[in-house]
Amino acid sequence: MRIRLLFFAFYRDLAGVDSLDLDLPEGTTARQAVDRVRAHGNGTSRLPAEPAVAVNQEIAGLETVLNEGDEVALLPPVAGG
Amino acid sequence: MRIRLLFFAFYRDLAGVDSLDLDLPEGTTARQAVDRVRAHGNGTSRLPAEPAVAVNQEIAGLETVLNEGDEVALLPPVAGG
Amino acid sequence: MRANVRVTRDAIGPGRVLDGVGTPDDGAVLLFQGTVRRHNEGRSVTGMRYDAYVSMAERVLAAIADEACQRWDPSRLAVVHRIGELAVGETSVAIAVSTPHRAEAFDVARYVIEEIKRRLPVWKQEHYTTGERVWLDGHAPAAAPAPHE
Amino acid sequence: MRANVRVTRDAIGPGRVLDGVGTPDDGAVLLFQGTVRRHNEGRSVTGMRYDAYVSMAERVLAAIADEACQRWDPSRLAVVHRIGELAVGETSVAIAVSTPHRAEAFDVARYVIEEIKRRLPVWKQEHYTTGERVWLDGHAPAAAPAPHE
Repeated sequence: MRIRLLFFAFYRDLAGVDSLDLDLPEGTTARQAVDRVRAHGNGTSRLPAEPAVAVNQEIAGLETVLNEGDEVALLPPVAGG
Repeated sequence: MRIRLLFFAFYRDLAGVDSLDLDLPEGTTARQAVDRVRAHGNGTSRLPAEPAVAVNQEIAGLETVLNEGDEVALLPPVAGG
Repeated sequence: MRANVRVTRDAIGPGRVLDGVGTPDDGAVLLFQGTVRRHNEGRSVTGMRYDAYVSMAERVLAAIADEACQRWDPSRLAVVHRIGELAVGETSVAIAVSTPHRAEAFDVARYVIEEIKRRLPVWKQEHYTTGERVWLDGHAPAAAPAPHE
Repeated sequence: MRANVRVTRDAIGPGRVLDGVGTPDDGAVLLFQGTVRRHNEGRSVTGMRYDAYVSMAERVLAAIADEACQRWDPSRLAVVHRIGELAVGETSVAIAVSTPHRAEAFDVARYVIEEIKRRLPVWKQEHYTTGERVWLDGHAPAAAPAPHE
């Protein structure tokens, strides 16, 4: 299934890209998607192993099981305002 | 000595004037000035016996001894803002 | 003088009040405006008359602003109170403050409006759709700031 | 819809935000603006870049505004957060609210700014006079409102 990962701020600087599209097996969790992208090489290996994530614009746990077309955002500590 | 009394809002409506100049003996207190004006007749008799007063723009007790040229304001309950 | 206070017969607009605050050291700007409401205690209001003991009101406003500056050290503080005849929706009082951090902006504005209501020698008379005019109840004017919580 | 929220790349001016609030039933109007400071933690700042996960930020802003409406029932609430490159003194966030009584205006504005800081997926990078650029530390993004005090 197709999953889109999004990177912001400091994580984008590490990843070197805004987003990555991954093809992952059914049943993959958010944690497994993060592990996969950290193994992807280059700067992504410096992403934290347990970042905050949002699945489809909602804060979600790392054990969340992903579905086809999900948007998984890795969120650095926020600093709005 | 010459003392000026000022009336505001509801008290002005009762007094029918903005201010009254009184000639009072040395040593007169704010309370005595209020008594004097209440005895003045007409609406002023309906002024409260113990209003809040300011002497020269500062909140003052009714026992404050007045001096020549003082401005004594009778202050209804305030409602700014 | 970082605090600026004024009693005026002119309409109060937010732009001019805000122009008096904000420095490059500030991370927060707060504007509070009190406005004339269409209803009060179930009655229909057509307008409000504000009377003041102007010379004393300016002294009390300056004292309140000074207390706020002593306590929270804002960069800028502007307070304007209007008097005269106001229509529904018009601004009777405006408080603008700028501070390095946000908590102080909220504290200053709240302090100033609460002390204005306790201490400012200002009185208001509501005008109703019936034609009746009533001086509103208020507080015995306080001489000094409320004790710190 | 009494609450209006927006994430924008355009400069935020107080006039437009205030135009969105205030009804004849309101006795209080409050505007809070967050602004870019010239100094932070002893360093000289030349500007700030705000990044956001825009689609999520708009949802979170709407949720925060809705929570404030449920809790304090303001007549109108407008929240705008800016993103992109900001100069010192520019407004990064503006919150305008109008309420029948003043306490609720303060409570709503304070709630919205605190929740924005806890939950909005926005990040800021300070630019210093040295040319250096640093992403500021923040909070682990919270999923839900802070418990009521």
